[in-house]
Amino acid sequence: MQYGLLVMGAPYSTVSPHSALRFAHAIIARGHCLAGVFFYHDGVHNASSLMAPPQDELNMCQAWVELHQQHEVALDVCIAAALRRGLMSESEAQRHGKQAFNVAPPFELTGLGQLLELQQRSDRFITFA
Amino acid sequence: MQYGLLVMGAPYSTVSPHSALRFAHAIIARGHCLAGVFFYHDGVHNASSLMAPPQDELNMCQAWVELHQQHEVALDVCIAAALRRGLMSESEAQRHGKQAFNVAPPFELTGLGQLLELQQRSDRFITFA
Amino acid sequence: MILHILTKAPYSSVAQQMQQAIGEADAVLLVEEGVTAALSPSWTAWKAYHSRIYILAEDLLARGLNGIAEANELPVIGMDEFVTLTEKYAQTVTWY
Amino acid sequence: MILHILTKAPYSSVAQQMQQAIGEADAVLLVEEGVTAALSPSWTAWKAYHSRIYILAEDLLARGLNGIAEANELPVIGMDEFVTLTEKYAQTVTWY
Amino acid sequence: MAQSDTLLVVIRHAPHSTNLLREGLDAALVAAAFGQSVHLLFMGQGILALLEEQGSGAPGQKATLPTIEMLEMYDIDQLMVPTKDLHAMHLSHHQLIEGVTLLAPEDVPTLLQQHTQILTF
Amino acid sequence: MAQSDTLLVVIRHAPHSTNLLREGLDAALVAAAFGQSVHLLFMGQGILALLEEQGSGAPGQKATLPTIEMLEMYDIDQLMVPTKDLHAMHLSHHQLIEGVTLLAPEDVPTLLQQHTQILTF
Repeated sequence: MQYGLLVMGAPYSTVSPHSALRFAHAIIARGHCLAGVFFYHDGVHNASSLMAPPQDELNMCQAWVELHQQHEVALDVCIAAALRRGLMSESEAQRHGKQAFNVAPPFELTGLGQLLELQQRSDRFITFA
Repeated sequence: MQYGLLVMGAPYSTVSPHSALRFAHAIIARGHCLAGVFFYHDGVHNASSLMAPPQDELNMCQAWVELHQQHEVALDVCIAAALRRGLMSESEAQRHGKQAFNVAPPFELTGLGQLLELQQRSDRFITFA
Repeated sequence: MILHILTKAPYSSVAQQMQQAIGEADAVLLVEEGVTAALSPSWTAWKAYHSRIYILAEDLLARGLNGIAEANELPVIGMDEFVTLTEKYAQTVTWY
Repeated sequence: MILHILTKAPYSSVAQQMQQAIGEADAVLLVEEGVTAALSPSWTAWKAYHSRIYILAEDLLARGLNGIAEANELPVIGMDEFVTLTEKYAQTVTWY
Repeated sequence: MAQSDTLLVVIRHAPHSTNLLREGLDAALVAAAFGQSVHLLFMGQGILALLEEQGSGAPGQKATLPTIEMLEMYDIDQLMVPTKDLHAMHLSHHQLIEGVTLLAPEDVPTLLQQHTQILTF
Repeated sequence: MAQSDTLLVVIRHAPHSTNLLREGLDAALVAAAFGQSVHLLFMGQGILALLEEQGSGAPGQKATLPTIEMLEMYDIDQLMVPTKDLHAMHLSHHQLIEGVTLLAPEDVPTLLQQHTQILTF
């Protein structure tokens, strides 16, 4: 079956990204396909390339990148929620006249349409918040 | 009297930074001194120079900077809480091998000792979370 | 003497924790979600802390609850009086 | 048929909202803070949704509540069975 | 009533507390803009979004009511509230904006069953 | 008992839910490292931090118990729990780590009054 996940909690603030990541690995291990993870609300912080947790804590951004590399899971981030909260890609940084960016591929800033599209093409759609 | 504030909520996620900012202006208008604002927990997101809210919403980072410029209020950010959540200054970015940074003066990354010091030297200490 | 600042709804577990901690000389200020207590005139805290419990006007207005607070004759104060409360009460504890 | 996923404590307003929304063929999975329901064998949901309510083992263990869940003979399931539940129930609703 | 391509958005958070209300309404509006049929269920503190007399919040905070009033332009005309939640908040029907449908307790699970796509905020 | 320079840290959040518990304990440890006397009050779900049998969470999540056990090394030996909260959680004293002091309902306001410095997490 095809799964889609919605993540709405920030790492190091809530535990929901941890739950989502464990669940992602469990469905893939079962042989299902994880079509994509959409990050919305405070979940956009998962995409921050600047996070630097202590050595003995998981780097959640890196963990999502590895999930993408191993299983080709799309990592879409709501652009409106992200910009508000200080998350930007290189092209958005240029557009907003900022000197830096903290969202890089495989994370993609995208509209809410992608969330609805993911939900519609997934057989199972699960929210972690 | 001398006031100190502790802010533990992120802008655009909770309303507590808005409450803190209004209160800050109210105590200054009354003639009190606001010694400093300490940002801890999700409050560290207030310091993000990359936030780009829509035109009709307040840029909270900018609002704190203006408070500092007008009234010399120290803006201290807990470094451990910040690094975890993807907030770094230029020097921390160098130390962690990151290509970008999103915390700039007048915000200062500092230890929790500053929080306790602020609480001890303030006649009134109020938490917004 | 402590000023307790409640930011959550009156029937939340946070509000219950606060109510356990309120001393006889303490005061209570309802802000943010706490102002929804205006909808519950039967909330025990109204009676228990009578004459030392307040609602923040700005947060009431934002939520459209000012008319209800007025009808229920609740003690609404402005941001300026919030400052006055912090002058009077040396300690504050925020319940969030 | 819906799988309701509760992430908050059993006596929270969130849990009450969930309980209003549960249909006769639905199931309930307790995760994160929801697993603290293991401490409350008298929680009405245990009886109301008997044989279709589950607790996630990993989250119980993290909080040191696995012994209590075992003593109360509660239906503990692993991450793998969480996946099975989502296979069986086409819809999920997360209460957070 | 088959509603297989109708999205149900459940709003449970109040205006001016978290951003979840606004972000939930945004999801509803975008779905409608994409041509999807959208129903809204307001529970608990979420009902406060339907109060007729809301103002804006602190300086720079957007008011919610204009967004609620925009829903109709996007053909989102099913705004539902469980009667039980309304009473628990000590509110009555006439304090809400027009066009809100009240749900009896048994209608809430039924509503959820009727939708194959649900988002909770 | 004058405790004018003693910090009271109130912990109300459970392990593995938000980071508030960890960041509250960090504040307590730093205060103690700076030579300040620190008392801890655990309320509501915060009491779960004192359970004897906690594990670690999902991969990469730190366990809380080692931090709790570190408190004593920093001379933080006043760990207090309201009896009412303990019972509300259906827990008993012997399920908690050693050295926890139970507070009667009337002792909770008194405890707060005795401290001029309070932080709630």
